[in-house]
Amino acid sequence: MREYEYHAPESFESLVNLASGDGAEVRFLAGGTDLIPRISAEKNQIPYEKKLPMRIIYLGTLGLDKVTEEGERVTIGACCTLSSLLENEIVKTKMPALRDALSEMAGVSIRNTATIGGNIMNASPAADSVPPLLVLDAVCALRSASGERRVSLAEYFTGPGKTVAKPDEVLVSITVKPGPGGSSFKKLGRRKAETLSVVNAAVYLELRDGFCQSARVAVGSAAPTVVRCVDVEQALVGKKIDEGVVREASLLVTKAISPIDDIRSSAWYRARVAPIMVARAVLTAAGRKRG
Amino acid sequence: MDLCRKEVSKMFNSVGKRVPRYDGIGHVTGRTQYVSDVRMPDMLTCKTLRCPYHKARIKSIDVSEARKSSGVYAVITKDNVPHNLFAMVPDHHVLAEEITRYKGQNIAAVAAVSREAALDALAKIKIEYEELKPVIDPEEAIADGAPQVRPEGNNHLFDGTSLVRKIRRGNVEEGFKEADFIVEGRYTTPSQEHAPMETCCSVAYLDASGKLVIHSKAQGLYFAQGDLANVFQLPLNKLKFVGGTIGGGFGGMNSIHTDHIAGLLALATGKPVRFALTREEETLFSTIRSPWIFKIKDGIRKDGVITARHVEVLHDCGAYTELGLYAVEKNANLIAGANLIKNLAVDSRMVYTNKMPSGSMRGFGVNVGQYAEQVQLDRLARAVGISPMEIRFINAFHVGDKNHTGNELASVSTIETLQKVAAMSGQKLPEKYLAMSSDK
Amino acid sequence: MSVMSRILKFYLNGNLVHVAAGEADTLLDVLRDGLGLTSPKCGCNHGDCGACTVILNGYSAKSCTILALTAEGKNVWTVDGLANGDKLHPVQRAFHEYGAPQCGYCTPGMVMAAVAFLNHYPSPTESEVKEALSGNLCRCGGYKKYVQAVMAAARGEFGPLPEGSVENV
Amino acid sequence: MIKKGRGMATVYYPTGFNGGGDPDLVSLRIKTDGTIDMTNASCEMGQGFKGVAIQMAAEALGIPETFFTIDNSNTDTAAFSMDTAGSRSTYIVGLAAISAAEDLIKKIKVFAAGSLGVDISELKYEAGKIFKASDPGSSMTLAQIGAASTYGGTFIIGVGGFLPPPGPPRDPETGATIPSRSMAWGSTVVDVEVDDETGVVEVVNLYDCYDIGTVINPLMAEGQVDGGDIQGIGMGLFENLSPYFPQNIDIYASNYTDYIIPTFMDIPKHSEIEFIQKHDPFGPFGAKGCGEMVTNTQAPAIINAIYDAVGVLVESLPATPENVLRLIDKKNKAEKKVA
Repeated sequence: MREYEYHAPESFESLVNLASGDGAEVRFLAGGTDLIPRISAEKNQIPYEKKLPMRIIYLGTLGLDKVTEEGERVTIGACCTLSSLLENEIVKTKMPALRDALSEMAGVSIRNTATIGGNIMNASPAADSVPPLLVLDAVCALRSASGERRVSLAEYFTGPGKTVAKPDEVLVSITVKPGPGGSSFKKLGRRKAETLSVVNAAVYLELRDGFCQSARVAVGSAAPTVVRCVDVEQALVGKKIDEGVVREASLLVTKAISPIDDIRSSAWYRARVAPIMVARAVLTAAGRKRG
Repeated sequence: MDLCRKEVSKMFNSVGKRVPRYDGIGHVTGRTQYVSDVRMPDMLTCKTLRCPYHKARIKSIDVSEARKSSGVYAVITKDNVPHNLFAMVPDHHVLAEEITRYKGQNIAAVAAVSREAALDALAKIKIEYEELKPVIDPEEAIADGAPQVRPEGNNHLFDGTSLVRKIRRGNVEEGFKEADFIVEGRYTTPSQEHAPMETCCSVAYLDASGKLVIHSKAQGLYFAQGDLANVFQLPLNKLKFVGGTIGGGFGGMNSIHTDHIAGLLALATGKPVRFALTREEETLFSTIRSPWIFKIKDGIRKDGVITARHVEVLHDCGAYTELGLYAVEKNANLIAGANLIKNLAVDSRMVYTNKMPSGSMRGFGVNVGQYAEQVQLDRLARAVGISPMEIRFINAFHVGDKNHTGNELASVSTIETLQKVAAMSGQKLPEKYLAMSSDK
Repeated sequence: MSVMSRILKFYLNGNLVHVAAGEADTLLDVLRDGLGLTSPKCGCNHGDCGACTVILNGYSAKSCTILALTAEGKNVWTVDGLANGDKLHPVQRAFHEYGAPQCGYCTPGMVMAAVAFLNHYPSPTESEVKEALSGNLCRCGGYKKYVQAVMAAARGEFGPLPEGSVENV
Repeated sequence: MIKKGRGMATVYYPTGFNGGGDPDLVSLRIKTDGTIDMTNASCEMGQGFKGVAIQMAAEALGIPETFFTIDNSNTDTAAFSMDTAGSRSTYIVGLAAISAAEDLIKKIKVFAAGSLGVDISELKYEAGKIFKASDPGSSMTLAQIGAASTYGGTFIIGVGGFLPPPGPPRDPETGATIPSRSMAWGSTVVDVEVDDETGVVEVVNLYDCYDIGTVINPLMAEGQVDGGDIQGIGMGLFENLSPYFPQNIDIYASNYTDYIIPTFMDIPKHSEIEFIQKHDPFGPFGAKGCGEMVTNTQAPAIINAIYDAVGVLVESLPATPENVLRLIDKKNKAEKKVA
């Protein structure tokens, strides 16, 4: 049976030493709503292979749970719980796409525990917080012994469960630029609550006199990572936004996605409904005025 | 029995009262004790080795290292089971014999001081499999040359001789001739899990008198006791089942999932043994509502009267009979629905495939058929151009009618429930239907 | 094989407890196996069903998703701490009188989710109740009566809801 | 676009084991204070068996339910029960309880006749009291009976059983048999909303009318129907362990994340339940079985409602968004061809 060790460092200095690994698999623990059930499942499996000890490093004692606003930018601490963000005035008023996504994630008790950083670091293609952050041009701050580096969320994911973060790098915050436009999030799950996305979509749109000035579109659960849909964006920019234009542009989402069959849906269905979720998200965003 | 003849509900004192749940205070205070809450001093934990293939031959199995593993009190295989067959139709192996027939079938079980020790021991069992070609699709399984699930063949023989369970009433061919429309449909239902909130769990121990006591999630304590007395080869006065309060059953706990193995390990070790399924085991390996395929061919007259019905049923029973046969029998009786059909033929088949066995699940054998039948009924209504309400009134049973197996119906109320549900949902019924009654 | 464990200290239903906890134990493991409580139930051990719901520092949490050692110094309430002797919490009374629990296995978790919710939102709408409890599964299907019961408790049909945070219940 | 549709289903369901022959026993032991221990080993799994069994015994003895405790906890002390399945418990345990109550009254009469020095034929039992018909002052309460009998060395235990008459062996040619003497009946109407772009189906209204004979406890019966509705919706819309069966059996749900059952949010916005209490001539106080039938109408009613909404027939359960959308696409394609 595998060994586990737990640490709750109270400063980054002590965290950095622990994170170096030395013969252990390092896992950072934020809310734990994904990691802990995974560990529990592992503890019920027959240990045919010998695994390295798991070093669990708790991030909850580092004060990473603040939301701060600086000029046009909002920085969200990686350990903010989904519930705290849902209640946050800045999120509520300036990031409707993120607010909508948070409100449809899991259920209240999980949202009380789960963190935004955890949702990102899981790197699930179905992570609901990612498409809204992606269209809000989020930048992730990673910290390690060698200091802090910033990586655009657009370049953050390398595959299902995989990110550019090195094993000893901690995601400490996410910075977004809410911008003057409207944003929205649409989710298609398998039931109306407590469901993982079959397909989701987030949109950020700037309009002037009904004409699209700028558009950012992201789709989740339809490719190995959440993807930006550049073709859809280009087809929207410069156009007067009406239902026909949106529907037509949304069909281009298929150029960006590469869905698979799994227990939650078939590739066919994901490809079939992705344009619809995009179109709905665009139309909702177009109807939203920031403020 | 005069007491049950009271006709007017007003005469009742207790009957008809909204009495809150007898055990409700226990539920809301968390004091109700379920089997999964039972803990005994010095209790061992059981974990089992399950077959990773849909079908395989166990070429060799060596548990000697596992027995020596730290914290282990017992490791058992088929050789340690006094009588290795159980279930309502006792054809299911407690621990697999040479051939395993479904993924997740139990092969060996360990009782150890902790979950970790039990799992470590399971990892030390040396087992050599020869993977065999399984058959998963029931329609493939009934075809000639299909891989054999069981030595006696894939088809269940009813009354020992017949491939089909037949229901016959009137003359179907004549009935089809009488019809203005012939309507056919094919319907399928999937595997469903009972998904009770409490997973299956047993705690077994020997009491001071040497009696084997099993805390069980069984829906029928005596039923399980009788079944397992045979497995353990114990007289009933040496075997006690404790339970009666469970976290959901829905039919799933009519099959034994943990009691047998926990009991065997308690006998082997003399210590209390707890065997609880994880949610994953419960979902993947316990009995299920197994798949069904229905083909219905109906004849209907312009006036909406169903003149003939022919139903072909195929039940995918999984690898062992468990409660599949019972489901087929019950399904056959009721597949023609709550309609008086004078000319009827039902041909039901049951086939074995390499999947987990068919258990009972709420609506057992019947609601799958009623889905097919009720959807077909609307199809008939559309063919004739009458409403879904009308077709149900026109073909309804009345008091004194015999149903499709010749069962005389004493208390009937299709018509009354239709009238009421129409009123509830704001549908106005024509006068002639409002005037109808189940009492002819 | 060495399973490390430490002494975890936290407040359980208002009382400070010391208990040995494995480095990878969940709060549910510690409540049930370490402290012998049986009211938090294990339905899935996967964060899906809510049978293990407790109130952690004032908010509902699924104890199977909480690493036990992270609860150091925190306040944990289970249904055991809710009733005052024979005097049930209004939510408990409402559940009982409205016939909401059936097999009862989801009930302790449901009670805690509902109590935490009403502490934060004492006058909810029906749809808010449904949303708040949607992470708690009930296979017997008592959802409708659970909603009715929470609404009744919120209306004060079973007496006023205790004032203040859960810590003062 | 959201399309609305309405569908219905009508079913009937037998009470008890298929073909009968499934006995149960009940024992009623009178204690020294007149309260009564009832035993029967049926399982309480949320259906409300314990309280309902007590209500029927209380009715049969004419005393309040608060007089009773019930033990169903083990095979050493609780009277025999065949199983808790087949919608049988209310019906068969109820009939056994009535029979046990009659036995108890008979034994109370024998004891009271001796105690009161009255001929047994002159005694009447009513509502927890035994008395001389011509002289009601000459009487004993259950408490007096319990104390006097126990301390006098006589134990009064009423025992009764019920065996649903076994049906004749099935005729192999016609299949004729008697599955059950008592049948319950029901109809359901549902209103759905179908999103014809995604195939998502929502059950909006649900109206159930069931005849389960005399309703012994409406609170418990409603609970059964509520649960039946939810499980029926699950069966109709969500539940499938292996969505790619039989082509691929290895993509398989293994937990509640992937095996989707309805949540609070999936219950109908509006639902109503009505019971028609048609007296069953064989059942206890006219009751029939309830537990299983109430989950049989919803799935077909939903499928029929989907047809009404968007004109497609779901021939393979469940009606997942994907299944519904595939059918809508197929229909649109066929219609385009025709046009």
